Amino acid sequence: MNEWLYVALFMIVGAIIPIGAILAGAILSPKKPNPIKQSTYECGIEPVGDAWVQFKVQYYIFALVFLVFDVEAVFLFPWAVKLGQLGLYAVVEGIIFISILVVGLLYAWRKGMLEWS
Amino acid sequence: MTPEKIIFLIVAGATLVSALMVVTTRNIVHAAFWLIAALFGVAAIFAILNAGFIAVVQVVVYIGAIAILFIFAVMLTRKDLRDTSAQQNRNWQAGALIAALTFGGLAALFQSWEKLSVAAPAIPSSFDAVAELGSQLTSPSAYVLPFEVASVLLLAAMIGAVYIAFTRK
Amino acid sequence: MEFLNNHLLSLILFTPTIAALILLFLPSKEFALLRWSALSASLIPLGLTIYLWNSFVPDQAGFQFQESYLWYEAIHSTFHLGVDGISLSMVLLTTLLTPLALLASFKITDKVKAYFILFLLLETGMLGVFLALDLLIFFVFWEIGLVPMYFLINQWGSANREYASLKFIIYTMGGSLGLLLGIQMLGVLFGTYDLLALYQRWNALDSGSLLLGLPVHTVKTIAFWAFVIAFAVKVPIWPFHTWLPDAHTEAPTAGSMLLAGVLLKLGAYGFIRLVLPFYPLESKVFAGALAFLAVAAIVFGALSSYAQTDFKRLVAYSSVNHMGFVVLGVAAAGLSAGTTDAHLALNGAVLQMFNHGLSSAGMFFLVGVIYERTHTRNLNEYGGLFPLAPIYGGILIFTSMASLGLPGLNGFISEFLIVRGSYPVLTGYTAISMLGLFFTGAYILKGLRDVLQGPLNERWAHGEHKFTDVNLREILVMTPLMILMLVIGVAPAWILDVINKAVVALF
Amino acid sequence: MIPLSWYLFFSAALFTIGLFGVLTRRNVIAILLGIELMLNAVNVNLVAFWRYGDVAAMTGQVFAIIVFAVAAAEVSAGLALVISVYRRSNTVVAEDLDLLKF
Amino acid sequence: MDFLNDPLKVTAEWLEGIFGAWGMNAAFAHVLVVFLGVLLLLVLLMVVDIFLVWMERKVVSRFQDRIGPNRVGPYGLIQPFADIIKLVIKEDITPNGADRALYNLAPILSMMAVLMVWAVVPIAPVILGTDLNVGVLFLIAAGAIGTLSIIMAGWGSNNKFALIGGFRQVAVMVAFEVPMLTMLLIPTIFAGSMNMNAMIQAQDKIWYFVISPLGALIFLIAVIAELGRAPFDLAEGESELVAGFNTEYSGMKFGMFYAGELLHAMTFGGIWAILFFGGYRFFGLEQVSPFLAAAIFLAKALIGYWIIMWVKYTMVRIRIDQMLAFNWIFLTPLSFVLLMVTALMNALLRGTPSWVYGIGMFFSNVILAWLALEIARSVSRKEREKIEGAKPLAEAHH
Amino acid sequence: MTTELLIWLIPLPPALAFFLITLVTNKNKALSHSLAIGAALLSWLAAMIVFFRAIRVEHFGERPFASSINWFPTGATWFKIGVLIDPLSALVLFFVAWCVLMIFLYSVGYHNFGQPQGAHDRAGLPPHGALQHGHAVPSVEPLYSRFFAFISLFAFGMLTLVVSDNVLIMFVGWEIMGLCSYLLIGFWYGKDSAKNAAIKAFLTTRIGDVFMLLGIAYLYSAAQTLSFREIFSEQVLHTLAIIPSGVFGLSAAGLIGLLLFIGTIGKSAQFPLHVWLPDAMEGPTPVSAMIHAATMVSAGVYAVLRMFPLISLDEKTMFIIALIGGFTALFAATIAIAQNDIKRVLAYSTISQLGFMIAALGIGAYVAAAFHLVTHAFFKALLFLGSGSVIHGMEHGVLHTNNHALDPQDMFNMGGLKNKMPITFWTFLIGGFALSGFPLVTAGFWSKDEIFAEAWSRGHLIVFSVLAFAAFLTAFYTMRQITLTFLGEARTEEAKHAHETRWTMTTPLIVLSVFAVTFGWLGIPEHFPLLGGILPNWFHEFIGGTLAHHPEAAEFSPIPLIVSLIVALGGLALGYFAYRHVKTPQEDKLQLNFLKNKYYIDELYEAVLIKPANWLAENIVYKLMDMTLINGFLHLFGPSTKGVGSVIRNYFDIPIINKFFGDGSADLTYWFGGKLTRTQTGKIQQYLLYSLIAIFVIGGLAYWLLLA
Repeated sequence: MNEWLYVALFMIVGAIIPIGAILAGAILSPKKPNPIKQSTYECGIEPVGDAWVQFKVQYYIFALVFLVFDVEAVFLFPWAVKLGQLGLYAVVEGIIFISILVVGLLYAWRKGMLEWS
Repeated sequence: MTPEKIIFLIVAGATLVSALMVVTTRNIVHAAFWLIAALFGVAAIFAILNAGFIAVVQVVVYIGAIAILFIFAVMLTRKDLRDTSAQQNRNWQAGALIAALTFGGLAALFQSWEKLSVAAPAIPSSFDAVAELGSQLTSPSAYVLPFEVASVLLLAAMIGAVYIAFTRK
Repeated sequence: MEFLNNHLLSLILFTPTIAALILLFLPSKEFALLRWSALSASLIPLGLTIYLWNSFVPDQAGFQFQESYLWYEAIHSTFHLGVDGISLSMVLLTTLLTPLALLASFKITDKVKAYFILFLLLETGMLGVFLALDLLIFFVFWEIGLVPMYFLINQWGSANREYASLKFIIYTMGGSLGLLLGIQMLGVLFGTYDLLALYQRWNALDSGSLLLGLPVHTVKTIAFWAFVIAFAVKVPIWPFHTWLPDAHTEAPTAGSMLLAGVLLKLGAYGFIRLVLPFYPLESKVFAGALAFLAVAAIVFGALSSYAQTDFKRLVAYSSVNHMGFVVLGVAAAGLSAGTTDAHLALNGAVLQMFNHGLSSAGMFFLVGVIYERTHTRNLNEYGGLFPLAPIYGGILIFTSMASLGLPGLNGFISEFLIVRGSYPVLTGYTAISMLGLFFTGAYILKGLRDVLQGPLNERWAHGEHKFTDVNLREILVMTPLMILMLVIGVAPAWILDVINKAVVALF
Repeated sequence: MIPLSWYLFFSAALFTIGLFGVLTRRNVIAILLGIELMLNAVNVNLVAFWRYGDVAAMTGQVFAIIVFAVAAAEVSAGLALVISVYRRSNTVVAEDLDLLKF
Repeated sequence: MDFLNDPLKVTAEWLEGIFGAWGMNAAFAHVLVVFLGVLLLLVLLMVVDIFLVWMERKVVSRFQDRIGPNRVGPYGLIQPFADIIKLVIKEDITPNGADRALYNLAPILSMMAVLMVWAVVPIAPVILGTDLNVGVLFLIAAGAIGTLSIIMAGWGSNNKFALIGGFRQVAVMVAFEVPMLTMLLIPTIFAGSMNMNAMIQAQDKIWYFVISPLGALIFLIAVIAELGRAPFDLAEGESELVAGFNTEYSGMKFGMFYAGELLHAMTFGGIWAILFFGGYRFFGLEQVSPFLAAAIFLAKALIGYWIIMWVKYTMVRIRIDQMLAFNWIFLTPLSFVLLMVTALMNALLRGTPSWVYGIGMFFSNVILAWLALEIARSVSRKEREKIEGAKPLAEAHH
Repeated sequence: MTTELLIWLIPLPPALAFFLITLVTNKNKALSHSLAIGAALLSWLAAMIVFFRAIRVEHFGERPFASSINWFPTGATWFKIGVLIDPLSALVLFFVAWCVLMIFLYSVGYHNFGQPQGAHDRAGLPPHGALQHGHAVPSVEPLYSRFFAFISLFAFGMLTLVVSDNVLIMFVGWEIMGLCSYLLIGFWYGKDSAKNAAIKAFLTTRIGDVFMLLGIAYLYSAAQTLSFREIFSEQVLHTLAIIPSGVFGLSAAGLIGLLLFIGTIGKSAQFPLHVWLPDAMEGPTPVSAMIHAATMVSAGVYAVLRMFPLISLDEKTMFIIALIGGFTALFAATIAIAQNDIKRVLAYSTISQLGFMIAALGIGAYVAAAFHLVTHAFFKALLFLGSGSVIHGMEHGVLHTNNHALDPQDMFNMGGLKNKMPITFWTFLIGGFALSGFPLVTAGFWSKDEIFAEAWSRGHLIVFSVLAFAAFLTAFYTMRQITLTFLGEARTEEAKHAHETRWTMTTPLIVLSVFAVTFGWLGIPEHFPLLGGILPNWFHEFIGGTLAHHPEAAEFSPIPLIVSLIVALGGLALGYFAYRHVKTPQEDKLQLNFLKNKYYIDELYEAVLIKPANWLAENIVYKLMDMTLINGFLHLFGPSTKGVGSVIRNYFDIPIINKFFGDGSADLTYWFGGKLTRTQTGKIQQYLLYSLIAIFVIGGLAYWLLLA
């Protein structure tokens, strides 16, 4: 039996519970929509402009840096698991691996790209 | 038809449908979310293939990071995100033809290959794929070079992308 | 511990490199951070060396803590490291002087990061030469040491630095061309670069046979001179010495400290590690010539030093003078190999290398201290500074006396051993070298006289040029040096025993 | 037991869909989405062959991971280019971006 | 083998026997039993979640020197149930122009992301969902789904405050996920496995907190940021962004976000305990009974949760630029350095007696922490000087 | 405590005092001098214990106190160092300990301890005095602590030299004293004269030292040991005596002895290396006493005494020694009679007296030389300290009149000090008489007499007569000095206002004057008329025991006694009568230019040695050889390489490589590329489509043609 089936069950049940709760709410709660109620909430004033505002490029950069380190971690997890049985060379390889990426982080930092401004 | 096959077919079907939605839906944001669904399906395929690590990594990397990157990029490049004008270019028929040809060609190739129906070998009970991966990735006689090169690749991508995307006023 | 013991030498060798790499990533404006990081990083090899010294077993013949790694398999070169008593003392000298030189460089404000990185790389280069047991590795590190020093002189030197740095690098590289050829010849002939193997096989060659179409004897003579010239340039011995005053004078203070303190020892070390064991016969035949050059270095070095009006140049020439004694010891050892005379002469030579490392580094530092305050090196412009800087004066006198070879301080022991070792075999040369010893006193006293004594030059007494005494940092630089000078002068057994056993085992 | 061919056909289909997307979508980001699909198809193949071949030889999985890294690099650099292009020329339509023509 | 020693298995076999007697396919019966078990576990968790609402309110009021809910039921214990009833019968409003599919999917995914984590959490040696050998990474995967739900909510609401709030939240989450990931590697190195149960088993001699205090600390900080709780709760900074990504939600959908957040915090309290405090271990007590072990685990999780609350109600909110700067230029580099140091020390100290190993590790951590603080302090002093040095100029303009 | 351990400890207190003063107590004057004097006292105590233990041992010469330890390895063996107290070193230890202690005590007063700081005093210059309550009073030396540090180190060097059991450590002490003499002579380094004198002293003695080092090296390699006891074994001495050295026909022992003796020439200021000593009077007076009377110059003689068994092996060496000693004795005495500076007179007299000892050694009069060494140390220290006291008294006068132009050391500025400074006068008188060899009561008489007796009985008549003449001159210039200084009327206002110095200065004078008288009584010859035999000739017994072959005392002969009486009394009388009424230097008939200018030897050295050496170093070695020849040769490389390079560039690189290959291929590519630009539409999807179509076409063809 594939162990992932359990995981799938957890996910299914994990989805069923909120769905059930929301459905319960949908059944039990009143429904009296009107345009004012359904307008978007903007601190109580009239909605101004479009909801889609232009975003800072920093969002992209953070996500990008995160992506890179995420992939890095993917490589490092097998390394870490096996580290106890491997020699020093493996540690050094890992350190080189990390250091190379830290260079990227430093680059981004030194270029001021990690600042929120 | 074993339960396994049924599950596979369901997952594969859902994945392919999601994939089709990715390439056909007009709303680019929806396309991104459909992509997530498709990638999740692929993760499930990996799980069915007993490649648990790859499956989790698929979720972590694709859904946790790449998809978010896509969504951010979409947000950054649209003035109106509900833009639902035609998303296909003029050559789409030619593209479809080529795609169909590709699939046909591949299918034809599969047909002529006799090992297609081999059974998957049993996985030894003591086999730990992650640990094995760890030792292979660091062993000088195996894949240490790809391992290190991957970090250089990521470094290059990061520096390049950061440099390109970021222009100070 | 296991790991530490097995890789001690590599750790000592590469810690500075790693530190240099780490330094690369530190912010270049954070001067204090850079300085302290570099200093503390350089203390690690020192600590390891002290540990190495304690773990070293002098009574055990041969090289200890050997490490051998696959390196350049195609040409059978291995990354082979090891120490014996001779190299051990040199390693100690290097790892001791580097932190002091770094501490001495705290006043540097120009391109600080690059400066400290170069220094740490320089340390690896120097240590590599002393630790290498493979000719190719030896040569690689030999050349590696040049590059940081070139930049140190070229970037942080004083007025005439372009000329000095160019002269330095071209001269030493030119000198080592022959060495490279010689090493290649050995490597090609024997299919290995390993020193231990070569010691045996090179000397076991039948002298009657032909080699490369020439009699073995001829080949060996040519190779001998190729080696000798490379090392002679580095030591330097007369007449290959003129790069030295220029380089030393133009280098930044800490650069001169290491240049005189360690880099010169590379040449002398080459003589002891390579020339004597590889060419016992030639060393005997040409001992006279070598001794002549050595004595020329001693006498002319002392005279030239005496002729200087530039304080730093005076100290620089003193290196020629002092290192001449090392070569004299080597020549005597070559001539009398196997006898007590040879052992004494070599003991003296190695100890003299160590001592000169201490005293010349100290002298250069002190010159640097005075230069930093007065911005002149001209002896005639000083005068009577003693009352303004009594501590500085005391330290200067102490260090000068160590350099002069005052009994009770370190230099005397080594000079005495060399004189004693060479007297029976090279009587005439030794007697002439006494002339140099006399002029050593003359130029040292000249320096002291012009700096400290006489009526006070009022220019330094007031105002913006006011000469201030040494500060705590500068005292800290000198303290280990002075303690070692005194300790070796009073109780030299701890270091001489280590050297002696290696020397006896080797020669 | 699921035969190997199922996976191959699945992956071929996924690849083809991705290829179609790449060839026909106007939006550059959508093209990149197609490329992701293609890369995933490749990964499915790699892992399937690992599972159906010698399990102890991790080549398939190793290269699947490398593909992840490549995908990450591709996406980050690609999207950065898209953003940069968008900032300059205010469009993300692939056909409009023909500055490199003769 | 009886119920008290292995309750899950005994119950499962009993139920499977019953279903089999009904003529059900054995495999299907197993799945059904598991399904029921999972359902039971998760429902219990929801109950705990309700209790957490009460606890949160009680604790926060104590921090703020008030009593908190005390009218409905003893100590106000029934209060959360009243809240739930309120939420359930509240009108569910979908704003104009919302992307309905995503808008509705978001709260479900948010809850699911939390609940699915429990698939790999060992509550007691034998009470656990599944023994995944990639357990630790699974946490991150679940977190990815949580992140996704926030984007969906922010985008689906068609509200710029929700969108900005969601994006900021995501930016913070992905930023702090880097040190978190890195710190997950440290127990992995120690235990040699990503399996959570194996990690707990490996902490038989010493808790990982002792040999990697810095790691535990960084992990905690990252978790707090990941949860979006104070001091990292700017995404829902009421004053500037209304309520963040869930501005437009109401009724039970909002309830899902709210409950999800609390349960998430408790879950991560538990995971912190597993990774660094021996999970259900407590000086051999866990061997007495699985129920006792579960109780120990729950207690540790609640203590972890309490610490998170403590931080939340003690610290002031940090601006987003400060927060991200803190992460990218301090926490992330530090975590990488710590990882390298830990890996290196682990290799160097391997084979030494465990007390040497422990002391070596501990001190390497402490020294590193000290160095990091010193560097940070000197850098910030420079920054401050730069700012203060510029001040007189600004004053001159007055 | 065992005696051996005690001996090891003798030199240590002053060394410790040196380090403590320099490193710790430098700022505190009282603490510094207490440390120094305390250390000297400790050493003195230890020395006395050792000395009195030594004299109680029967046949001490055969069973000396000795102990040694390993010092450093020399190949397979170890070089040992150790201590050795035999009769000779015990005796030297005795007087060194006494003199050192007295001089230390004296220094406290000499440097005006307890007086205020002078307002215009500068470190490195003698103090000028201070104003206190409106009166000019002497001011304390600015570098007071430093002085005590230096003399402590000096004492350490001397004591080390004395207790050492081998040549090398003796040399160590020797050189440390050299350094200290450099530092102390240059103590007032702010004065150019002091600075130059210091360097002159160091370098002149260093000439001797390098020869000595060579001698040590030779000795070590020839005897394989440097330990005195091993060298003086029959076997080693025999070997050394028969090996030829190959130089001047000397045996190894002879050459070694000669080389070592050159060291002595430097240290004991014998001709021709005597020039440094008179100049060394630039140092403070306690220094003069210490260096130039009691200890350092004695070290030279001590070294010859020490190495006597070795040196005496070769006749030629002995001849040279006797020659130099005798010549120096006379030569220096002649200069002394023309000097006006009170200390310079004493300096030349020191040189002369040392010449006496060296000459005595040269003729083999071992015991006599040792005897004179001890007595001379006492009375010459006394005289120097006394002269210091006089100068100090004169400085009082100078402060009173405020006439700083006046030289307080010039004897013609003095006169009549007898009444002003009675203690100084009487002690000086005792010292002066001892120096002159005033019969019977003074120690100087007995020691000098013994030298005459030995010279006479060994038949060295030339030496005898030279020394006798020198002794006559000695008595003459001594009385001249006493007369000019103390007797008669005060010649200047300052002399009138001079007054006696403080107890710290006078006490040492008294103590030393006691020794200057009584010490001679220990060595009265057995057969001396009347007095012989009252006291046993203990000295001869004791010191003679040092040598393996106990030397016989010279037979008594009246001739040397009579000569001795005549020269001493005659010289004294002549001196008194000739200078009784002299008022100004012009009246002094003996102020001959060549005597006053010391036979122009300094000028000769300057012209013959120093100037050429400077010229050689600067112009030949540095400028011509290094800068012009060697560097010039090196500088040739640059232009020549550049020339070759430019030829290659102009005739090969540019026309062939660049023009033909480089530019040609570029042109070709350019033309071809231009034709292909049309295919670039800039649309990536088109590219992809085309390339896929191409793949299908090519793949289909390949499949069709190759596989099917």
